[in-house]
This record gives sequence, C-alpha cells and structure tokens, in this order.
Amino acid sequence: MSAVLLYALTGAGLFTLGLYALIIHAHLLRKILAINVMGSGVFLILVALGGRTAGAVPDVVPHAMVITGIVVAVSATALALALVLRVQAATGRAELPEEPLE
Amino acid sequence: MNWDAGLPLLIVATSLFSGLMIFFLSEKHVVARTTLNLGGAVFKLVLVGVMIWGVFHGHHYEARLPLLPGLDLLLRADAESMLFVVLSSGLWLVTTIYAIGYLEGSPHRSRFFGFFSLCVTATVGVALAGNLITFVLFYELLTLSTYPLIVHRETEVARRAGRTYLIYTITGGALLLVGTVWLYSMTGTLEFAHRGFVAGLLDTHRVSLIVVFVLLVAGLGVKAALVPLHGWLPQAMVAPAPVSALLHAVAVVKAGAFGIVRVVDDVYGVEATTKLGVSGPLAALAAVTIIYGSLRALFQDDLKRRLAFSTVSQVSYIVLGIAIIGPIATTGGLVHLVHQGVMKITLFFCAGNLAETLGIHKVSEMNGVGRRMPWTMAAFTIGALGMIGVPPLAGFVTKWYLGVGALDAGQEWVVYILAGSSLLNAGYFLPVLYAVWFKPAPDSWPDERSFGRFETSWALLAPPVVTALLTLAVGLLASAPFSPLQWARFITTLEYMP
Amino acid sequence: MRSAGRRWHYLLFRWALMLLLLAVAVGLGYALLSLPQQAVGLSEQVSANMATSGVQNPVTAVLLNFRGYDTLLEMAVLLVALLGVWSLGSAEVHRKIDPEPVLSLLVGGLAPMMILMAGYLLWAGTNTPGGAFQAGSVLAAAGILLLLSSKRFPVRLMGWPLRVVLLLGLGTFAAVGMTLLFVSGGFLQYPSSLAGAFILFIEAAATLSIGVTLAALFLGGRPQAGPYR
Amino acid sequence: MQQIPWEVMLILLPLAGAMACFLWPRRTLLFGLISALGVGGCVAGLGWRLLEQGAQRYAVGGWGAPLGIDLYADGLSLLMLIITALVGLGVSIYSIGYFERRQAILFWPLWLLLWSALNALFLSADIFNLYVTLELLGLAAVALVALAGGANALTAAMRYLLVNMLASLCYLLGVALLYHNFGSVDIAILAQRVEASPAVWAAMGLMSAGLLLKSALFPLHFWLPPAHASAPAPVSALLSALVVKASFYILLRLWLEIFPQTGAAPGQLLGVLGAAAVLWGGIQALRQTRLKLLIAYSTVAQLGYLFLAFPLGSSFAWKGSLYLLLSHALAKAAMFMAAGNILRFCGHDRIADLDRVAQRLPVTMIAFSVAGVSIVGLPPSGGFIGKWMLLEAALRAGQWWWVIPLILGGLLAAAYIFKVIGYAFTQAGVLRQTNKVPMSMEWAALALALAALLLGLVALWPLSLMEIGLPFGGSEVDAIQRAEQS
Amino acid sequence: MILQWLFDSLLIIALLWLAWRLLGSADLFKAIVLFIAFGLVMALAWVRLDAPDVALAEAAIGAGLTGALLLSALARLNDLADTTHETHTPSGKK
Repeated sequence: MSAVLLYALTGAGLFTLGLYALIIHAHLLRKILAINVMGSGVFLILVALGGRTAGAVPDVVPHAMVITGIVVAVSATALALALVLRVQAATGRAELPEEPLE
Repeated sequence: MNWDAGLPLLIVATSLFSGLMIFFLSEKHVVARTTLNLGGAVFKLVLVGVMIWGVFHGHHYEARLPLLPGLDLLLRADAESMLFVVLSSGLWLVTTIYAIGYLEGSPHRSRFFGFFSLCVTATVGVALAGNLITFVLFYELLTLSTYPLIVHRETEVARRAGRTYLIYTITGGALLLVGTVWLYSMTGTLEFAHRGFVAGLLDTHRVSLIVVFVLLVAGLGVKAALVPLHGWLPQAMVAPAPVSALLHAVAVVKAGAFGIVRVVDDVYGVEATTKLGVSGPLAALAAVTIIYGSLRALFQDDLKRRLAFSTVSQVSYIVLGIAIIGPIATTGGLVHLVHQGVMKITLFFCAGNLAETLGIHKVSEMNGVGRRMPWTMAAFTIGALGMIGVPPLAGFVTKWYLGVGALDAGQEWVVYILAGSSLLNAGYFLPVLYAVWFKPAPDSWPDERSFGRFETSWALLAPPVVTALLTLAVGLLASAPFSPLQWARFITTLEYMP
Repeated sequence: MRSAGRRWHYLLFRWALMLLLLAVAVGLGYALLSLPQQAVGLSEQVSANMATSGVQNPVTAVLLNFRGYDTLLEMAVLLVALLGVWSLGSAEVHRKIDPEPVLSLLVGGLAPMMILMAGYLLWAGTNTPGGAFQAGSVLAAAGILLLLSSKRFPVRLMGWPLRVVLLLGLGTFAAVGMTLLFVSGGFLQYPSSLAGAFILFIEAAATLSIGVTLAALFLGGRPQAGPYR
Repeated sequence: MQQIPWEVMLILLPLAGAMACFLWPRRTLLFGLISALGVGGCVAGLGWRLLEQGAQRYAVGGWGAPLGIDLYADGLSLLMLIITALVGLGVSIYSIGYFERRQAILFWPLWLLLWSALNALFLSADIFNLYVTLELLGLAAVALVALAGGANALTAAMRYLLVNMLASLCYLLGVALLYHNFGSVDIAILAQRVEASPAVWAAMGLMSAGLLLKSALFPLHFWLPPAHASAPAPVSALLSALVVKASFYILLRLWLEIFPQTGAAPGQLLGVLGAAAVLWGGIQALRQTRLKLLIAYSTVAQLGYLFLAFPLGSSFAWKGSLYLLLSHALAKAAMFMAAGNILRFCGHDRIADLDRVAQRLPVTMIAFSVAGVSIVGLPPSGGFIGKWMLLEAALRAGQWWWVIPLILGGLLAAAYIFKVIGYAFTQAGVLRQTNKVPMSMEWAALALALAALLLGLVALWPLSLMEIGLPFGGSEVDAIQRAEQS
Repeated sequence: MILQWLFDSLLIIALLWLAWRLLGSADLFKAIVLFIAFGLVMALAWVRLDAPDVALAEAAIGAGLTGALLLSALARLNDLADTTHETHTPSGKK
C-alpha cells in the first residue's frame, strides 16, 4: 500500500470520525468543529488520491479544488459561529432543541 | 374560429364567464349580478337550441384542446350529451330565477352565484365531454364548485355536511381517476364510442377490465348516490333549496348517473359489459339502492331529508335501466335522467317555498298547507304523483319502459323491484299529500312571511309551476317528436343497432 | 425508571450509530482501495496548457484561469457569508476594555510586515506557491490584529468605502470576465498574451476583498455605520 | 455573428444586481426589479436559442471540459430556469410590500445572489462547479431564513446550515471519488467513461445521501418544516419552490447521466422513501395547527412524489416527475405567499382562528385555493398532469403499487387543504385587529397560483421543451408503446 | 525511505489522535486549541503530499483564521452565558 492511499484512508477515517461527533454532540460549537474535521477528511482524500500520477508532479486540479473548499468552509464556519451566538442569545443555550417547533 | 368547434366551447364558456364576472361584483350590484346570471343562462339556452338544430341538420360539433401527447380535451355534441345538456341548461335557468328570489337580501350572494355558475359550467362540461379524461376534469370541477354552495350558510352543520361531501366525492374522484388512467394505459384511447372501445382487450385483460369497471362505477356511484356510497346526500340537504335542486336534479347526482351511462354504453359498450359479467351485479346494486332509499325515505320527518332519500332511490332507476342491458330498458333509464330531474326539482322548489314562506321544514308541519299555498302544493302534488308513477306523468313513462324492458331482457325480478318501489313511493308521498290537502290547517305557521299579491314571491312560485307543467308535458307528450323519450329511443338505437 | 430507560436507549443508539459508521468507513475504504492504481487526472492537460495560462504556478493557473469560474463563484460565497453574518446583528464598535499595551506594540510591528507578506504572497503566487487566497488570509490576519489592538474601529471607513472594498474582488472578476466577452468573444477567456496581467489584476483586487471580508467576518456583525447600521 | 451568451448573462446579471444592491442600499428595489426583469429576458433569449439550435454547451474561458468548466443548457435546465424566473418575479414583486427597509437592504442582495446560484446550478455541467453553486445556494438560503429573527427562525436556520454543510461534504466526497476514478468532473465525459465499480457505488451513495438530505426526502426531512415555516414568507416561497428542487435537479442529472447502470434496487429504494414521504408528510400536515407548518409539511409530501419516477425510470415517468416539480414550485410559492398575507393580516397563522379570512382577503383566499387545487392534483392543474403522467407510467410499467401513494397522497392533500379552506367559511365574529395587506402581495400570490393552474392546460408546451437535448432519453420508446397498444 | 514511512505514519497518527481528542474533549477551549493544532498538522500533511499551495491556505485559513473565529466565538459565548439571565435579549428585528 502506498503512502498516498494511507493518507486517503486517513481522510476516510477523519470523515467518519467527524460524522460521529456531529451526530453525537449537542453543543453547536462541537458540531461545527466536527464538520470542519469532516471537511479536512474530504480534502485529504481529494488531494491524496491526486498523487497517484506517473511522474513526481501530483495532479494539481484537486489542489485548486481543495483551496476552494477551504475558503467555502471558512465562510460557512463564520456564518455558523455568528448563528450560534444569536441562538445562544435567543434561547439561552448553544444547542438545538430536541423538538424542532411547537 | 370554426363555428362547429366554437359552439361547444361557447356553451361551456357562457356560464364560466358570467361566473367569473360575478365573483368580482360587490354585494350591492344586484342588477348587474342578476343581468349576468339570467343573461348567461338565457344565452346558454339559446346556444343549446342552436346546437340541437345543428345536430339535427347533420352538423358535427367538436372542439379539441391537446392536453397531453395523444390525449385531448374533447367537447363533442352527440346524442347522449344533447339529452343532458338540454336538461341541465334548461333547469339551470329555472333554478337561477328561483335562487335569485330565494336568496334575496342574504349575504355573500356574489360568492354564491359565482360558484353557482361554475357549477353549471362543470355540468355542461360533463355533458359535452367526448372522452373520459374530459369527463373526469369537469366531474372534479363540479365537486369543487359545489362545495362552497353546500357550506354557503357557514353554520357548523353546513360545514360538517360540506366535509362529508368532500370526503365522499374526492375519494370517488380518486377512484375514477385511477380507473381512467388504468384504462388508458391498456387501450391508449379514452374517446367515447358507440359500443365502447375495449372490445379488443376482452380476452387478454379480462380481470383488469373488471377491476377498472368497478373503480369507475365506484367513482361515479358516489355522486350517483349508489348505496353504500350515498351517505353525503341526505346530509347535504342543509344547503339552501336552490343548491338542493342543483344537487338532486340538475348537476351532481345526474353527473354520476350520466357517467355510469357513459361507462356502460360508450366506454365498455353493452356487449363487453355483458361479457365481463358486470351488468348483473350493477343491476342488483341499483335494485338494492332503489329499495333502500325508499325505505329510508318512509321514516324521515324532515321534508328535505325525505326528498333526499327519495333521490337516492330514484336515481338508481337510471342505473338500473342501463344495467338491465336491452334497448327498451336502456330507453327507460335514459329518459329517467330527464324525468327524475324535472320531478325532483319541482319537489325541492316546493320544499324551499314552504321553508321560506311559512317556515315549514317537517312533514308533520304540513297539515292543511294546500289551502295556504295552493299553487305550490299543486306543483308538489304533480311531482309526487309523478314519482309514484301515476299515469300519464313522467315517472310512469320511465317505469313502464323499465318494466317492459326487463321482461324483454328476461329479467322478471326487476318488475317486482319496480312494484315494490312504487308501493314505497306511494307510502312516503301519499300521506304527505293527504295531510296537505285534507287535514285542517293549524292556527299559525312556524315562521310566516308575507309576499303581497301571491302566496309567495313570484320568483319562488314561477319555477315550480313551470317544472310541474314540464312533468306533465313530458309524460303526456312522450310520443311527440323531440320529447325526451323519443330522444332516448334514438340514442338506444345507436347503441343497439346491429 | 424512565431515565434509566432513556439512558439505555441512548446507549443503544450510540452503538448502532458506531456500527453504522464503521460500515460506512469500511465501505469507503474499500472504495478507495479499489480505485485504479494509476490516476487518470488532468495533469497532462494542465501542463500542456500552462504556456498559454499566463502564470507559472499550475495551481494558480487552475484557480484563476482553467477553472476561474469556480473561483468567481467562491468570491460570491464569501460575500453571501458576510451578508449572512450582517443580517444577524451588529458588531460592537467600542471595546469595553482597553487592549493590552503589549499587544498594541506587537501589532504595530507585526501588521505592516504581514501586509508586506501578503503582497509578496500575491506576487509570488504567479509562479511559486501562494496566491490571492493565501495572501488575502494573511491580510485578514493583519486586519484582525489591528481590530484587536485598536481602541475604536474606524467608523468613518465602515460605510461605503468598506462596501466598495468588499465587492472589489467579485466585481473586478465579473467585470473582467464580461470585458473579455467583448474583447475575445468568450466569458473569462483571456487572450494568452495578456492572461498574466489580467490574472494579477484580478488577484490583487481579490486579495484585498478576501482580506477585508475575512476580517469583517471575524468582527461578527454589521459595522455600526452607514445604512446597514 | 457573435452570439450573446445568455447562459453567462443569467448568472452574472443577478450577481451584478446583488452587488449593486449591496453598494447602493437605498436603491435596492430599483436594482432588484431591473435584475428580475433582465433575468426574465435572458431566460427568454436562451429559450429561443434552444428552440432554434437545440441543446447548448458553453465552454467558460474557452478551455472546454475536462480542463475547464462547461455550461450546458438543454430542455431540463431551461424549464428549471423558466420556473425560477417565474417564481423569482413573483417573489420579487411580493417582497416590495413585504419587507421593511431594514430587512429589505439585506434581503435583496441575498435573494439576487440566491437567484444567481440557482441559475448557475441549473446551467452547470461540472460536478465540482455544482458543489460550489450548492454551497452558494445553501449559505444564501440560510442567511435568508435567519432574516426573520426570533428564536424559532434562528434555531431553524442553524439546523439548516449544519444540514447543508454536512450534505455538501458528502456530495464533495462523491465528487472526489468520481474524479479520481475517471479523471474528469464533467458530467458528459463522466457519462461516457463511467462503469460500475465500488468507487462509483460509494460515490452514488454519498452524493445521493447528500442531495437527498438537501432535498428533504423522508426520513431526512426533519430540518425542512421548521426552516420553511419560520422564514419570512417570500423566503419560504423561494425555499419550498426552488431551493429544495435545486438539489433534486442535481440528483436527477446524476441519476440520468452517470448512475444509470447501477441496477434497479436503488431506484426502488428511492421510490419507497418517496411513497413514505408522501404519506408521512400528508399525515403530519393534517396534524398541524399552524398554517405555515402545514404548508411546510405539505412540501415534504410533495417532494416525495418526485421520487416516484426513480423506480419507474421511463422517460414518461421522468417527465411526469418534472412536471410535478414545476407545478409544485408555482403552487407552493403561491401558497406560502398567501400564508404570508394571512399572517400579516391576522397577526398569527393559527388555522383554527382563520375566521372570516375568506371574506376579508378574497384574493389571497382564492390564490390559496387555486394553488391547493394543483397541490391536491385535481384537474385542470399542473399537479393533475404530473400525477396523471406518473400514474400512467406506473401502470404501463406494471408497477401498479405506486398508484397507492399517488392516490392516498392526493386524498391527504385534499384533507389538509380543505381543512384550511373550511375554516375560512366560518361565521365567527369579525377580527379585532387587522393589518392592511398591500395589493401587490395579494396579486403576486394569485398570479403564481393561476400559473400553476394554467400549467394544466398548456402541458404540450413544457413537454415539448423537455425534448430539447433529450435529457430523459428518447421519447420514441413511449411513442412505440403507444402505437403498439392502440 | 524508512524515514519517509516513519514520518507519514507519525503524521497520520497525529492527525487521527488530534481529531479524536478534539472531538471528545470535555473542555471547549481545549478542543479549539487542539483544532488549531490539528490544522497545523494538516498543513504538514499537505506539504508531504506536495501541495504547498494547499498547505499555505490551510495554515492561514484552516488553522489560523478558523481558529481565531472559533476562539472569539467561544469568548463571546461565555460572555453571553454569563449575562444571559440578566440581559436576555429577545431576538428579532433590530
């Protein structure tokens, strides 16, 4: 097994680990952290698999995609954090209620 | 636009247009509303007259609007549709006049007459539908436009009746839709044809055809109030009297019965219906409905409720006539489409007059009312005797043809049903007539209103008198050319011609 | 009893979830291992077209030329995120506590250096690692430090000047794309001789916008000036 | 002669409008309406070109796939663009009266960005580019939900955002797998190269899961009712009519182009989930006591119908599903607008207290009822045509059991729609305190509702547009079947 | 070669361990700090995978900016939690 695949598998691991934490944790900050970890996992897979080229130079298209992805992730995270603050201010808790709405 | 295509569209559009216009009128515009109402009704009747003339002179009226690839919205004037169109547009005019008088001064009239016009639009559409999908379309439109009329009074009872009505009719509509699509997926066409269009599938798709037949009849039977799908009809009598007239005589139950006629005659054809073995059960169902409705009517004290159960029973004469499978019985069934309409509308008008003028709602309150309202009660008497089948009134013609037709088709049991039903009819109408004419009147009526010169307002009085005279005329002149009976015979010849 | 039952449910749910996710992970791993050993990526196309791309750094070429449209939309993503944050509330202008003097001193030295570094990253991005996003984020870091260390935000600049800068990247990108539509007949189709210049131009504008947008996101609310107050 | 690239205009115009609104907040209305009309014109232009020249492919930057990004427009994308423009115009007009200034200056740029994202999404031929548009769309939608303020809207927006992020990541992982298996992210190239392999299966699972989460297919619908019910009315209209459809559109594209040979089982599964959604959503809608929640659950149910085409897989079924999508978009937007009017008028949306609204807001009530006709699927309406096509496709395919959810769903829909209409016909006393509803808000709702009704009468026209570029494969199969049987 | 493998394994183990710790940490502040560390290790991984551009972006945005955002959000969250019972602001239009 090549190192490249090992990294890709690590990405898969991070993805599932993040998914697990996302579902299990109630606190919104933790959920956001979990999603970011998931994202890192996806990016890792995307870039790592680009290294399966014949020459020494990896495929750079996934690199560009990942940079795009990172910027998207930080935008979404910023919005999510601002929302968490407002949810906390409105409900007194930084968690989502069990029952969506009455 | 081509006139032959334009006329059916125009006939449907007249009431649609006046209906939509009326929605936008405020309550105060009585004159404009009345003009639109009556103008629309008269214009429609004139157009129908033109169409009859045209059909008689060999014109082929047909309007097509593509709906889906290979599937058109089709309006077509054929013999059956003319029968129903004449009935509904004629009675609509009468009912409109009656409704104008009946609802004078009550709230939400624009809404009422708007939907009233939509309702007749749908009925005429049902009548002129040249294929099953067009039929379904207008059939559903009829459901939607009658609902606001039933809940018009906005009382809790009215709303409950409306809810019941919707539950029944929407479910029925769904069954009808499934049946229609299923049929289409087998045949690739839905266009009505004499002798039907399923003959080629009899060997290969026998079970499917039977299931589809059951679905279609169940869907239509809801509106035709076949037992056990009749539950909505007696409840709906809370609606204002003109609406009852509409439900029982002009539009709703007729649309159901007419649909069954279409299915048996023009979708399946009598041959296929017989071969599939579904005509017998249908006849039996109709017979059960006839007896059940009459039995229930016997025990109702509320006049409109009694009339409602009477409708349950009487409409099934139409179905019975069709299901017996034979030219004479079919004629009887078809002609009852008109006869029942004329008779039942008379009775409901009279019931409405009693309620409006004297506040009478119950049979037990009707003692001696004949002297207070002689014209109304004379009309009522003609209608009731017609229902019983006293010659030479309309109902007699029907029953005669049904009886002879049944014997002709070798189904003697029908005669017993007819006899039993007539006895029951007499049982629930004759005591009323006796009380009306021969029992002494009470000192005061429940809620009397004075209308000046006549026993009630002219707009309430003229319609039942006219329809009562019609009841007399269609019976007396049954053998004259252009009578409903002759027309029904003409239709039958087309269906049974070798 | 009830809470015990609930706890039992919770544990069951946790275990079921773990098993499910384990299955997901295994499936995913299997899928990854089953991929062909040799990639069929786009390396060849990228290197074949580097000459006409106008830049030497292949990542920059992909980001701003070959797949520049993605990047254009990404600038819009940043704007949307900012609008979303602004729709949630306003940021405080006055700080409750004075910034630490040490921090102020540190920032006084650091910020100019970071801005310089951002400029370098931007410039270098055309042929070595770096580019608008990296430069922009360094710029944002400088901005954040300045925000943290200053006693009061520059309210006067928070109105339309801020909005202009925020839109600069996206606006320039879109405008260049449209101009090229008329010049060379294709949206975002750079003439190869001028591609480098166009890209640098866009990148410069984008860097500024990205930096300011990210810093504004950090602020966590609308600035209390102008119509968005 | 140089052609005007309408595709690019469709994306850039609302984007430019959004920037202008952002830059000159005092002129949002002007820029917003200009953009809306301009987009309408561009859609017409693109439609004209498609009718004349067939499906169009546009290589952004002149590179072309696989290196560059392609825009692709065929009948499917055109119809999505048209419906977006129609609903968009309606929502734009509605919003003039709906928002106060403080909200308007945020609403307009966000809405135009959302519009841009939708157009970009419907035109994209590149699965990574689709990811970017999805993110743009999702973030804009979340921001718009949060615009309503209040604890309900904020928690709903938060949930919605998390769901969006999770779903996008799942989708992106699928993109990664596809790219590394076949070396391209262009849909057409992938369609040529794709062959069944574990990676394709995993990609299909991941991408479908993400997109199903975004399209709120039962049981992944949990986030939808709170988000759609607590957003401002025009935003609810946009979300229910367009945003959930966008992810469905991607799923449809992938399913039609990239994953056709994965066998029948996944399609059957989607069908079962769709049927469950129809029933569950209908029952839940019936149980609601608040109007906007009822409509939101109705969306859950109606989305279920769209998935009934997956197990059938025939071109006729796809078209029926798309037809339902189109008419649902119009009808549901009208319905949410009507609910917004009622909410504005009464100050609440408790269904049981909707006394006399029918008399006081006749236009709104008519709009609601007419939209309801299409939602129930009664003729003549777009909903009826769509259901008819699905019913016919199911019966033709011999899979008659799909008739059951189609019919039961219609009955449930009738029940919850008439539950509302029934309350409007009550005799209760006159409302105490009412607010005026601007005429534009009432008529915008009615216009969209009537458009949904009209879809039932002019079906041939949209159906012929669906043929451009044959997104659903040839229709010859259906024609032959038909010819054989008649 | 062996050094290479060793480095890879260390990196991977560090990544997974950090992810595990940060997602399981009881203390939010600690979790965020671990997340920043995780981002920096990710940057190393990018370098190892010959993706210097991504490494730069990850270090600056993924670890740096996201970390700053998270820390500031946590600080404000704690502020809110402290004052929430006295100045409970009903959300809505401002």
